[in-house]
Amino acid sequence: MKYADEFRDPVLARKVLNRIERTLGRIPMPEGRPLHIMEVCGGHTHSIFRYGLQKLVPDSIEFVHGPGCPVCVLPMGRVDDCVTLAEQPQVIFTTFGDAMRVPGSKGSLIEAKARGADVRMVYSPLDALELARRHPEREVVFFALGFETTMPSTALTLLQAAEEGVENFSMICQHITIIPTLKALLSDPQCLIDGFIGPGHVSMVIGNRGYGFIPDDYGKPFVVAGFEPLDLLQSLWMVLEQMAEGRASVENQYARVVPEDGNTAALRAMAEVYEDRESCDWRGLGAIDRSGVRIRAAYADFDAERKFGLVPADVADPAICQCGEVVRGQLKPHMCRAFGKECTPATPLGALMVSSEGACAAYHQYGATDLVGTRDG
Amino acid sequence: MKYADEFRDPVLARKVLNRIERTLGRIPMPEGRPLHIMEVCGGHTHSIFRYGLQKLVPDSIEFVHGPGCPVCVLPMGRVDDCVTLAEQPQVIFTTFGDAMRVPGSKGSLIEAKARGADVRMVYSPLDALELARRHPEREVVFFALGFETTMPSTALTLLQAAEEGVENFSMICQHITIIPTLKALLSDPQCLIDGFIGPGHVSMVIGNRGYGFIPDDYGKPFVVAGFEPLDLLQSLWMVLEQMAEGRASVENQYARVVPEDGNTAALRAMAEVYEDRESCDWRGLGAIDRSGVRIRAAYADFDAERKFGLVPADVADPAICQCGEVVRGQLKPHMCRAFGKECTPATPLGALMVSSEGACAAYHQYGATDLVGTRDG
Amino acid sequence: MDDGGGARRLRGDAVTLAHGAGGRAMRDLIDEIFLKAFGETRVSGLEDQARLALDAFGGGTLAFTTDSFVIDPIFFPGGDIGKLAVCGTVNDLVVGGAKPVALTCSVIIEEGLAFADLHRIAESMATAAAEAGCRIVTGDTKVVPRGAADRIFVNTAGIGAIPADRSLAARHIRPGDALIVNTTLGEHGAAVMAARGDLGLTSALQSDCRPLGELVEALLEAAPDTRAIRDATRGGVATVLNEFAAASGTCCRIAEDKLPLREEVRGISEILGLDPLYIACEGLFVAAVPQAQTEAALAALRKRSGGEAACQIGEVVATPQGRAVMTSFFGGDRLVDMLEGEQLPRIC
Amino acid sequence: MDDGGGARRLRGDAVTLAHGAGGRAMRDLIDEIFLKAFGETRVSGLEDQARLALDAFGGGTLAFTTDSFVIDPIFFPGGDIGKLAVCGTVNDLVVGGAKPVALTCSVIIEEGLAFADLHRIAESMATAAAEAGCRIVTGDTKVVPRGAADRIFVNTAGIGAIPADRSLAARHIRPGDALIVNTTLGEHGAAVMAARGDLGLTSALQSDCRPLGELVEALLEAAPDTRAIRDATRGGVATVLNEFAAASGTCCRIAEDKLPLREEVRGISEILGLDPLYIACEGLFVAAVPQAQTEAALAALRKRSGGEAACQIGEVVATPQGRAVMTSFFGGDRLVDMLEGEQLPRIC
Amino acid sequence: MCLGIPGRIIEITDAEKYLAVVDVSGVRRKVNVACIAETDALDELIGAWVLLHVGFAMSVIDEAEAARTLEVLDELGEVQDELTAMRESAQP
Amino acid sequence: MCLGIPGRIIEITDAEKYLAVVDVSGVRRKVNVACIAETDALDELIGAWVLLHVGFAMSVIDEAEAARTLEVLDELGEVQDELTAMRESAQP
Ligand code: SF4
Ligand code: SF4
Ligand SMILES: [Mg+2]
Ligand SMILES: [Mg+2]
Ligand SMILES: [Mg+2]
Ligand SMILES: [Mg+2]
Ligand SMILES: [Mg+2]
Ligand SMILES: [Mg+2]
Ligand SMILES: [Mg+2]
Ligand SMILES: [Mg+2]
Ligand SMILES: [Mg+2]
Ligand SMILES: [Mg+2]
Repeated sequence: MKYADEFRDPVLARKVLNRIERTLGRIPMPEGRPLHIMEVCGGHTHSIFRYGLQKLVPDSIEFVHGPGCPVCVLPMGRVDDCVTLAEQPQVIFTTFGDAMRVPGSKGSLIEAKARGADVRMVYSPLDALELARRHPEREVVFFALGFETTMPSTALTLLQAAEEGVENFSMICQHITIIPTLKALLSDPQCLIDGFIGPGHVSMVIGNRGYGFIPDDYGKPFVVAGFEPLDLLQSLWMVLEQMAEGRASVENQYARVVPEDGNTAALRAMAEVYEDRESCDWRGLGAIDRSGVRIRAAYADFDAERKFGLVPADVADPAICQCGEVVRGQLKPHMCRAFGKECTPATPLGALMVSSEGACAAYHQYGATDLVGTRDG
Repeated sequence: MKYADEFRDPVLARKVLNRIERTLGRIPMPEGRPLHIMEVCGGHTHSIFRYGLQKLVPDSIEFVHGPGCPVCVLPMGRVDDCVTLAEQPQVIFTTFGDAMRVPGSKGSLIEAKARGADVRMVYSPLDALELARRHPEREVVFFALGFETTMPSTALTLLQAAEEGVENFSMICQHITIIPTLKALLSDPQCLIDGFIGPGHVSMVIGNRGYGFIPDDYGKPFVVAGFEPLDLLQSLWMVLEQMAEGRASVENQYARVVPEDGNTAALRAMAEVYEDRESCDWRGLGAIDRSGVRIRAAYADFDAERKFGLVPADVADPAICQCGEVVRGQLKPHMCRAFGKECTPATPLGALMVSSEGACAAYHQYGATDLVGTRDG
Repeated sequence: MDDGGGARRLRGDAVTLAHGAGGRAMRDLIDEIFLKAFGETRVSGLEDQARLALDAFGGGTLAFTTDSFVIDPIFFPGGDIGKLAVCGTVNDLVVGGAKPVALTCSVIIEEGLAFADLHRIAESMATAAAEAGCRIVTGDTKVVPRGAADRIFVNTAGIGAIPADRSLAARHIRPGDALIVNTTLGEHGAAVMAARGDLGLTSALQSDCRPLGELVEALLEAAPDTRAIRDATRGGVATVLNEFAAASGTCCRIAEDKLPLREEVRGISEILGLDPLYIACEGLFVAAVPQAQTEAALAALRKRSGGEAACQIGEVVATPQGRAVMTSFFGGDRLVDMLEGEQLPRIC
Repeated sequence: MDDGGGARRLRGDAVTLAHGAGGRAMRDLIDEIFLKAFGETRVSGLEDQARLALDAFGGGTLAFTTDSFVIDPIFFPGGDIGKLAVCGTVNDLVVGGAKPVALTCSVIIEEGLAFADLHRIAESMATAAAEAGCRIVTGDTKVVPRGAADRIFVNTAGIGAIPADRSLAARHIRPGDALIVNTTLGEHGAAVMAARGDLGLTSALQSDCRPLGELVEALLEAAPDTRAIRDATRGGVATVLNEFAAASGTCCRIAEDKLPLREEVRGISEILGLDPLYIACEGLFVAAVPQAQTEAALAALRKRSGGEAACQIGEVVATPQGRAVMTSFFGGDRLVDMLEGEQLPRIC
Repeated sequence: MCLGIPGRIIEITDAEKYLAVVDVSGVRRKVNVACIAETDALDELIGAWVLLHVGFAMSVIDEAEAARTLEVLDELGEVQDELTAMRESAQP
Repeated sequence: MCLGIPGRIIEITDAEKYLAVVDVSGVRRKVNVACIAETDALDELIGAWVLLHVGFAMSVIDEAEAARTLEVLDELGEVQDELTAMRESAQP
């Protein structure tokens, strides 16, 4: 597979790892802890676990898993909204597979489906629109979940529906934006992150200009990265090099995909359809100002919240959950008091235990190195 | 079972049979053929086969199976009408089990159901109305099939629907009346029927007055009969006694159920809802004037033909069929050229091969005495 | 990672597609419901196949049978789909003279089925298997989406051992044999029709669903020359009689006034215009027994539960060959043909 | 009456409820479709149970298994539900070292299924059974109303004979054993996902659905001390590795760069974000073979159809006990846990 | 032509809609009694034997008429018995 | 955060609706190319490698940039090789 296999060369990886070790030698280490490098994006978390990168890098580097997984930060109340709509008899509720297992206070969408709701997984919002065309007698609702990477696809799908006049199609907009969240994270005085591996695919849409405040205001390196293991290792090395050189800037390791200014057509479609929300709820993190978007009034007909008069549910996370601390990088998943006990992939309390990008699920499924060691050794 | 077991006493039957034999001795026999006694009603045909009465009575009496089975005389075009409506996606098509297997030119309702039509068997028109109440989002159509016995139940159901304003309920009216058909039969110069066993349950509704023309104009005895074997034997004896005494009149063997004037409340409901059709098609017999009813214009909303703009199909019977001759009593079922070959219960050409009252089905299933004999002996 | 023993395991109230996906949820479902009900079949349960020593068959012949069960409603007076699935397959073994050795249990579940229902069904299977003296040794679980099945379908396959000296077969039937049944006709089908509710009928009827092994053994002890036994299920007693006649080239002649019939079965038959000869049974067999051993056979059956109403319903005669014929209590004869399809309720 | 031999029999194009009602229509369906396809099983078919002489088992152990098959679509590149149903049960027998002797075939049909489809499925079962060297000896047919099943479900149960000198079992696996597979991973699941059409994917992928008997026999001849074999079906290779590790108290350690994978399977996995280790196979087994016999085993497999891509994917080590672990081609280790439920396509 | 069977009314469930419960050999079903409701006092129907057709009670069975019919049948039989007796005594 | 994979555009199926077919390792899927359609001459996209996300082509992969990244990686490795060589030669 072109543009993938080249970036998975284990021999080259070994060499890059050696370079990382050498660069590390030039960095003044923090007292009593490893360097904390946050991969913002859940896709990176996934790659780190899939390829066992945490085990490969020197012990003095610790990957801190960031909030960049739309499923992991999906609030319970929002899942309840989805279930509420899905349970209306005329509704065909469509969603990416990711959202199916996330628990709400009335259970997950997969449980609603088992109870009789017509919930269908789609690969693309286009497929949801196609379902609406094929079932004019039903109401097709699409759960538009995701960061900026996904927004253009839903915006274009909505515009297509509007152009064709597909009246039985609408979306619940759960699109969120990463930069306000990074700001919130960094403004927390307890934040102990030394550098960032930046989200490759969000940046492909929004470009790299928006990240400037991170080096400028907080002095932290920020390297936008691809998702193959060599991409990640190279990005890590680039972060470390900045630290070794005592500088901080936004760099782009993933230039083959990420243009500096993002994707103009995509941004245009997003701007046409969406506008900022004053505030948006994040599971574990609470409300963050202007961290999400909603559908503009001009497209109210395609906004399921308006169309069905949905009153958004507001549900507190279970008290035992420590998802917020994990998402902020303040706690390793297996140190959550619920991990592996009340909270398992079969009985997830937090979304982090559900998503294949969720750090808790990854710890549970792939087994953090130390866990496999301590449990069995 | 009260009012049934008393009329199934085999010892008494044996005695009545002896009386029949004695009475027969007093009757001048027709040349070269047995006496032809037509049981008008398919229910009687059913009892005759079920209890093997043909074999019990003397050989000089032959039961001729009349047209009094609403299923057997159901024209192919009418089945097609039902299938057409049943195939509309919004329609729940309800029917008595009897009509399910009758072949139309597009197959039977049971085949339409297998192809995906929502066809449901009900025990009572009340159950169809209840389905309509429970499925306000669907159109429930009931196939109102039957002679006068069944008309009050469908009329009262329709009146109930009108009173409640159940707007998604309607009926295809396929109600037919027996007297015009008896007239048509008797006016046929080839008619060789010597006496009639009259329909007990139709008479329970319409009373016995309407049969007067049979003794008066044609000189044939007519005895309204119950459905238990002793009822039939007694009625047969009563017909023979009239013949032996050289008289002809309408008599009522089934007085425990049949009032001379029928059922006033039932007749009132029928008159309220139905009016005569100018002409009605009978399978095998063709069109007979004023031999059926339709729903009055006042209840047009509940008339599925009007509601769905149904254009009644007009389909000729397959050329090979001899159903008409069988229904007229001119041919024994097993003498039809299609019997047991092209036409079997698995591949019925005529409705007579389908209904459990159909003479052809009865010959096929129960085995006419002579058939069992000749085939295997 | 925690394998999840203990309290968790079955999350929620109902089966989801995850429980059929081959992963841990499926294992949990099997462990928590089926293995708990069926007992210690863990060793075989975890291999792909159960293994049985041939000794269990005592040198006789091996009998092998299967049936799938699709009943609506899944719980009905006198039983449920689980009991039915065990009894049905056990009965297909025992009517061949086999002693049931082992059963499989394969379920197809519509997502949304309550665990409680599944549990009840599994328990019911275990109880019926124990009563029948055999074990459920292996199984399979599939879960399909809503609307792709009707709550639950259960398949069972069974193997049994036919002692070397037994050879029950319909082709052994000969004229002169008595035709006997162990119980009244049509109780299962009538009870289920009433339980379904769509015909608006209520009654105190119970399905006759039961394992027939003990009755068959009692019969064979009392009437060792019994020719053939068959359980009447779909198609009722009429279908068995036709099968007997066809396989042996004889005629099965029964007498209407000998047919044992409960009042309520008669009531349902009259209301719907059905013939009880064709109504399904699930705990009734028809046996062809040499006339000389008939009284002993009936006496033995009548002493046992499920055999109290045993009686002779007719006899085997030579002609018409391959046919079943009934003498009505009225003296007339009629053919008892196989039905084309199912009996439909009728108005005329 | 005419029993109806000859041209008529199956009226119309499609199955109706009558074909499941126990009467003549059902007999016709069985005769015209199943018995014609499965050959002369009439004698057993007409009794309630098939009968098999114990000689067929050669004094070994009897293996007994069952599976129900519920696939959508019922026809897919490389097979259909019938072939799958035979191969699935045959494979569950042969991976235990058994030679398949007899199968049952029990179908649940949604009314409206075209006779042509049913015919094709039955033919396909017959062909697969012949290829696997066994017979379909008895069966059952149920028909349910529209919407109560999804076209057709097929259950098969199978019995086989395990020669006395064989004892394949996961608990025999020990550290040092090689873990081998006969073919590439996930072809069945990927082909079916594409064939289903709802994801809009097209590919030239074929299901690997095949009977594995010959390959297993070749393996056992070349590597007589093989510890255990298991076919990977739902849950994929990962599930088998976990079962091996759990049953033997060892660790199954595989290497990512050794996993044989077709390009298209990789393509589908990448597009949908799935892990091929968990994708279903229907013609793949995992075997634990003593290291010394591995080369011989692979050589023997590679000579045979369905074994061309045979290779070692890992080895058994002592710890972590009860776990499956994969060394990524990158050198890092990760646990290969059992999945909770099915893998869902994902966007993140 | 028209399946009709005897059953006994055991309960009036909804007098306004003329609904009652009929028992047929221990099997019960809701039926409409509008055709046999001569007065509004439906309770008088409880215990009555009626002729049932497609969920409607179509006739109250007349016990006296039933008895009369059976009497006639008996007489037919008795006459027969006498004849037989006569015949037998006539034989030498 | 967002699964994106490389695929190659092999066909434009509906230029008006920006629909194309992408091939990923022999697996094909209809995708929307509105985000990468810089001109109306969509045919120019045929053969292009693109980054796919939920049925949309979101970026045309820049071959030169990919090569440059690999070069940097290679250089990182080479430097490493040199260092290793140096170290080895430094050993006695
Ligand atoms: S273990 Fe569960 S509750 Fe704890 S942080 Fe992870 S997802 Fe949240
Ligand atoms: S055998 Fe068939 S075609 Fe002939 S009269 Fe009877 S029903 Fe009609
Ligand atoms: Mg069976
Ligand atoms: Mg059976
Ligand atoms: Mg049986
Ligand atoms: Mg299985
Ligand atoms: Mg259902
Ligand atoms: Mg199995
Ligand atoms: Mg299997
Ligand atoms: Mg297996
Ligand atoms: Mg069966
Ligand atoms: Mg379906």
